[in-house]
Amino acid sequence: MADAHAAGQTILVVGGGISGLTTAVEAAETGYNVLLVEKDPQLGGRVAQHNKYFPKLCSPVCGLEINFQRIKNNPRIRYLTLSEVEEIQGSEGNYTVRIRKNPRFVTEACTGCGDCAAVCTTEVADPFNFGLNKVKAIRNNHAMAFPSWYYMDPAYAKTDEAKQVAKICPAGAIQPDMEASVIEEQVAAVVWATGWKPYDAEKILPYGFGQYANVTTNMRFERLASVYGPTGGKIIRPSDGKEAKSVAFIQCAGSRDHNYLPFCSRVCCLASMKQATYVRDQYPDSKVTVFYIDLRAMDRYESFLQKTREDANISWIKSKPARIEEDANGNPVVIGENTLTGERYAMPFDLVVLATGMEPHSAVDAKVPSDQASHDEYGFVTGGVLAAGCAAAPTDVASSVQSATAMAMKAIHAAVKRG
Amino acid sequence: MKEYTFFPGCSSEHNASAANMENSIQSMCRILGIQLNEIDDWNCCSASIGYAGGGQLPRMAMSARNFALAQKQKGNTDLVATCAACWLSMRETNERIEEEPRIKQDINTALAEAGLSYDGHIKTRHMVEVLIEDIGWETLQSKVTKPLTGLKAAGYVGCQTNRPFGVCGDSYENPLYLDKMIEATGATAVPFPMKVACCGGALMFSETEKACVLTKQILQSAVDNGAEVIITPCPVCQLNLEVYQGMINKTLGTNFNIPILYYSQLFVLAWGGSWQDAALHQQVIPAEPLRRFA
Amino acid sequence: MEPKKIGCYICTGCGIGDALDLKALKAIASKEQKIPVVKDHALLCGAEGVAMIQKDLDEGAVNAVIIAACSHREKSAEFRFDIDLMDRVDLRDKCLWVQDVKDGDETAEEDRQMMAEDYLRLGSIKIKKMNVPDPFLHSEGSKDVLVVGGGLAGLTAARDIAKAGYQAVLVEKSDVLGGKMNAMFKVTPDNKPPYRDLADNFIGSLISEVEADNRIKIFKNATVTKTSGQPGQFDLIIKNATSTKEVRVGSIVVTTGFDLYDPTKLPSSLGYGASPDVVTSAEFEKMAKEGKIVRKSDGQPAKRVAFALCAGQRDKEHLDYCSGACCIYSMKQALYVIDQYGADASTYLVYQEIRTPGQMEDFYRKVQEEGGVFIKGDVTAVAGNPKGGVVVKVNDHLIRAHESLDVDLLVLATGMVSTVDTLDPNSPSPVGTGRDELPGSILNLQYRQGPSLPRLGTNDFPDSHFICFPYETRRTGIYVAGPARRPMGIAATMTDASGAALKAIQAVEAVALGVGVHPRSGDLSFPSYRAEGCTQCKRCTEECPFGAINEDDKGNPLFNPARCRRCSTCMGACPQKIISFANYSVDMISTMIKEIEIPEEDEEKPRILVFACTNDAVPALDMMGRLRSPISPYIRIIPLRCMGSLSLVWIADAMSKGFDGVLLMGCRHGDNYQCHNVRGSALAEIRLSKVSETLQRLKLESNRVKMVEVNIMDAETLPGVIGDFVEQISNLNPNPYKGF
Amino acid sequence: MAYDLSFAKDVYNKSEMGHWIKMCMQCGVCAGSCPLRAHWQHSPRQLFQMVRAGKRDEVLKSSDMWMCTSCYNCIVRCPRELPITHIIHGLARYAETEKAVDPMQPTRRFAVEVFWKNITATGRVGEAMLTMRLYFQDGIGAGIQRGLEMRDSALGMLKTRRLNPIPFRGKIKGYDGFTKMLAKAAELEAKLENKA
Repeated sequence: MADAHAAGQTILVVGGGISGLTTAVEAAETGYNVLLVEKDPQLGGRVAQHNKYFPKLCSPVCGLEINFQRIKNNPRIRYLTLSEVEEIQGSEGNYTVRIRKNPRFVTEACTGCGDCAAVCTTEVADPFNFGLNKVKAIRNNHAMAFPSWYYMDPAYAKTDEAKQVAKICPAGAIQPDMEASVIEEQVAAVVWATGWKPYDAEKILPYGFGQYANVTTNMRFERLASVYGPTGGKIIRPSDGKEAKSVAFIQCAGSRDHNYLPFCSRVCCLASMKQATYVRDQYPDSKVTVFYIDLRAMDRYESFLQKTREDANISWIKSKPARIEEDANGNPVVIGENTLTGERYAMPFDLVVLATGMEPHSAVDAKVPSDQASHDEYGFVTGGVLAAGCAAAPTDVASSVQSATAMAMKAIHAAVKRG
Repeated sequence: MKEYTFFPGCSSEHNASAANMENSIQSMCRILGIQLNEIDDWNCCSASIGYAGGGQLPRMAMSARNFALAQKQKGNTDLVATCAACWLSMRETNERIEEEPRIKQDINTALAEAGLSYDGHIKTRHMVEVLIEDIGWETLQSKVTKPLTGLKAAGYVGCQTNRPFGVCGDSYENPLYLDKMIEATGATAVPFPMKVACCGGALMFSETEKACVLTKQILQSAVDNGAEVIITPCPVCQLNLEVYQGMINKTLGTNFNIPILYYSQLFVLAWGGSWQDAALHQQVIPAEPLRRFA
Repeated sequence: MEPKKIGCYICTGCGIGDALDLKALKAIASKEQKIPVVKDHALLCGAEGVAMIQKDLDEGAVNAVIIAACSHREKSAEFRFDIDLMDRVDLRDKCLWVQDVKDGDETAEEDRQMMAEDYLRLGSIKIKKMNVPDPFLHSEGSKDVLVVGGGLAGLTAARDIAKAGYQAVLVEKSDVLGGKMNAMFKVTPDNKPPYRDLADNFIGSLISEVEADNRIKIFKNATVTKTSGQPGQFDLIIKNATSTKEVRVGSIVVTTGFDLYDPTKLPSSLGYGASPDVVTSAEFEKMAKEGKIVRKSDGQPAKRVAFALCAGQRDKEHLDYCSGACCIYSMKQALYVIDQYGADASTYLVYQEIRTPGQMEDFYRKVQEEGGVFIKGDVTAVAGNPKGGVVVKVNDHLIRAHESLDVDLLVLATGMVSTVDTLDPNSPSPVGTGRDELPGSILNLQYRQGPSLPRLGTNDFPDSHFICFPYETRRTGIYVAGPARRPMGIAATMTDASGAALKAIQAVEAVALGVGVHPRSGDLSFPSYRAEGCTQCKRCTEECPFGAINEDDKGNPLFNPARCRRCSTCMGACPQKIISFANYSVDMISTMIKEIEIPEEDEEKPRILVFACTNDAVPALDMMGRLRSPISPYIRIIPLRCMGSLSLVWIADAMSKGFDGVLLMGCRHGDNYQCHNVRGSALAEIRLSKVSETLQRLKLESNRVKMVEVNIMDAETLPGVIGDFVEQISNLNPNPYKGF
Repeated sequence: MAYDLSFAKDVYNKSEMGHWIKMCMQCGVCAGSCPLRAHWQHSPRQLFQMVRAGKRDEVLKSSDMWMCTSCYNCIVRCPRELPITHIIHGLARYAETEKAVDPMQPTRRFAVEVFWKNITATGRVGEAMLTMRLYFQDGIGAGIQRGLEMRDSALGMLKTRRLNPIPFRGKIKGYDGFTKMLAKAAELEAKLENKA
């Protein structure tokens, strides 16, 4: 180690998505102690909900698995799930943070045997699948979830059944009376990696999401296309379960729009190209239409755009649709002007996917506490504590990893300063 | 007794096209204990089509004169308009006077020619805003003595009470306030996808054929959804939908005969007012479906 | 070291105890496998169970542990003991949970028991064959970091390395630091709210910060003419006009930046050369920095300026990628014109797609506010204007008209081209080329596989694990950052450089501890070989995905353990079986294969061996267990570090042992490969093509061996894949070698 | 023809809300939102791009701006918050002041010749007169023809006391001040320039 004392320092990483995991693993493997805090029951964040990554069309779980292995094998990394940072005092090199640990109602003694879920009779809308299906009130997000021990919904924990279920756990891991606790930690640096949430499509009134069953969003579509999603990977339309063979993607649904999110969310164009391949791969006789303002396939991603352009069954219309109506058959009808031909169109589809943008958690439900950060007008963190990935700007996965690795370096600088 | 400065607008004059709105609104206010103090010697707001002949300053000067008179006569009490177009142009004028110093200055230079001045600060409100915000849904419902149970009505909001300002923060694409008013009278608001579609507005005069196609779609949708009557807050919409039904039937081969009423007429009837009070005798297409409640 | 004292601990929790015959299992361990300490516990991962094991360790009764319980992916914290040898036997996830046994179905019960017993045997053999790796340590190792290229990325990397407490060696080929930034007039507010206003060029302060830092040794006018050795001991020859220096560093960051695409190669329709008033964005930037924006032709003020975005980019004939930063760069230059000429300025930006990602959408709006006119369309022709300036013909897609732009200047936004020399991964390794200086090579790596960094697939980018691990290259301890790696703007470049700097100091720390880096970070093992057995076939030196192995003049391999990623591809490549790891060897797997019980032919219980890649296939098999998807009881799974370690000997062993079939589960290969070791699964496939000879020699059908690509999310489809193969095998006659 | 900003700069300065045209990013939402979209030869965003390209005549002579029904759909949906309805009204008015528009353009004719004259004649709309002027603007024959088409409605309006049988109406009391005010406003209008 460059500086033994510096190495004794701890780096706090807030958020266990791809950015937070990366900062944690990279800093720890350089010899520093890391405390990783995640508000959800399991790590992986937003990418864990994705079916595939562009442009390689491979599973996010593959990269997550390596990172999880590295965390398991590295005693320098401590991680807390269901936890949130409540307060940050002090300054770079010397912070005191207060962390609230919300109850999981299941301890690490859980062996993942699943006996509890088997007897649990309460089912809830599955947040991991955006409520598109029901799951047990005591569960795992998915078979590859890490940490793999189960968790219980707080509402369920209060029920009598929960107490009965607790009795049958062979490992005695279920504790319905578990309570929240608060811990305090001394850390040299704070890296905010709280990522993003999909913009609420119901706010985009002209597109009728929530009003028309067959208008969905890109993140829901990821779950729809996933073998482990609500339909087992069948791309069907919600209204009648009909195979969705004619699918429209509407770009900038919320992004680049002063009525919603004025900034560009960067990944949506590429995400829709990727999702177009889901449809085309599943149904050879399918047709996909992408409505866009500008196709933003930055730098090397351009080749992915060119690849999808080779498919004659994917058409591209430069147009921000004005609105969506529903016809008698429950087909969403997309209405607008093709700005390259001047033609005013009204096109029916089986399913319309809104490419909704990124709303930074740091703007809504994961604000940096105690004024320890400056934000831009959109809520991205621009100063104060360090910010990685989508907490700082809308970025794709590779760029998030770059940013997260860079933030590991900045955090180490803070530790060295302290040391 | 609530008091408001009142700007009726040209169509609400005696013997004018929206006399039925004016008369029913007066009855409505009587029942609710609202006193409308009409601005003395008001002039036309210049309406939405006034831009072409007037441009910005002359157009806004006209509304400004009304504000100036109102301020002089009644101080800064809220100004109530019943016509969507009046409400819109008055509100827009006031906003620009308050936000753009240059406009404020020029407008006042012009007003000075009429011995008047206006520096903003009068809130322009549409009558439906008064009903919702000042009177409240509970009262609107509690007044009902003759519920219009079973009446199927399509709430046609149209454009100008809805965009660009909107009523009470209601949604542009699917406003609910008018349906809620219909339901408040005991009637049923039928689903109505065309509730915010445009009737053609002033272009009914110059582009009649094109406008009639729009109006036809609105009427058709109401009928298809089982409406017996169409309810609207806007005199332009009312006129286009009612007066041009005949022409539409002739030129577009339909046979519509659906009464077009104002929300105020519905309220007055449901609150026990007479056929006359509700100015239902002033419908070109007789309000037959309401007979059973009269 | 002291003799192995193995303890085998069997968990009977999670239904293991109910489903399996514990006595029989314990008998396998103690009697058959002669393991001295064999114990069981109803909840081994519980405090009590763990304490039981710890006690044996503390009392010295045991120094090597077999945990026979759940998958190795579970309970790693509970089962973390301070010992060198441990292995996990998965009785639950990959046995119990994938065996569908109805009550009273004795055959099924028996099959499941046989499976469990075999897995216990495999675990026992494995731990017996494992030795404690002693890490590769080097006394004269260096923790300094070489940074090649003194531009924005290099300066940032060097500064960050120094700030982290390390020494940096910065080599710049020109006589000044700052690189392309020196020519930059103003910079865009890429990460500075409100993302609207241009800022002054800050490179000067960064340069002085670096020059003032005594932890950074700077070589100007210098190049690296040789890089030999390995991480922790890279020996460099740094040459400049007058001197030659030998320097040792621990790791390397390449930040040589980009060249701009040669405008003379652009289509004539863009008009470069047609008139002096057609300039590149770099030439324009220089002019703006010097002060007056004027026509080159006659020095008249250039108030009307057109910008052609994508001048060669997104064009298969020229640069098939987007250069990332040019839209924003050209917008910035439009602002120069507007700032200089105010109301008289007319700026036109002719674009294909406007790419202002993230918050830079605000900058787009700002330029529009200032009057910049954006035209989606193509420049179709350019001609010099007798009155000075140029006439640009534009096909305007937005108003669908061919128009002409009469401007003082046309600025071509040419794209970035990486300056890093790369190696086509598909071309045969150029033997020995690494031994001499290659003109234009950044590092002149003295690697048997060549002086350059291998490219990613067909893409001309020098990284190897795009998306999840963007800094990884196929040369351990060497990282590329900034536009040398991928086109990017100023803010992204600085971020990228910081990240690469982190990877570089991480690498020297790993080397100092003798542990591997990604993807097997922390692995202490590394390959060693029995020199006398070598036939100089060179397969290991050619196949190593990371170029870790050099050759002596006779063609014997020279291992560089610190370059090694521990994938063991070399081990699989060696026909002589002379390459091995302390805890992983051909012999280990062979013995495991031979230890599996093969039922007599008449029992009609075929046996199918599955080699599964530990990175993706094994987790997928675990997930199959969590999903409780039943599979054939006839398969036996042996995890491999990587398919690249596959030795054909194992296929032969399996066949002569009497296995009826062998199924290999590797990662996707090809351009979008998912193999963590880049070439592992691809190489395994190539080797397999030769396996039919082996099978013919044994008089066996070639379809008894099959390789499938398995992705980590394939748990849903795996039972089918396995089922089909089992079916296919059962249609063949049993392997005649059973019972030999 | 060649791109030129002089027309655009005039529009930015002189036409109501014209400076907003700079900010259009050509997404096309406005066209899709317009109830009469089928009847616009050039959609609003096309007009804006034509302004920026300097196509003075094509824009000012165009009938498109006169197709606006003032429904305000484009305003509430524009992602760049352009006050499109007002911009379109402004362009129409600008075409009128530049005398570029075809005097027979129906909406221009109604708005300028009939409506504006009508309201400025007395201070308020005289509906009866308005309707008559409108009907008879193409001469007696056409007027009667048109009148007959609407005969039933007209009678209905009369019967229900929603149409004044006497087309002439008195002026507002402050009519003199009113006209002076308008004159001054018109005079200032000529000097008015857009902010920003």
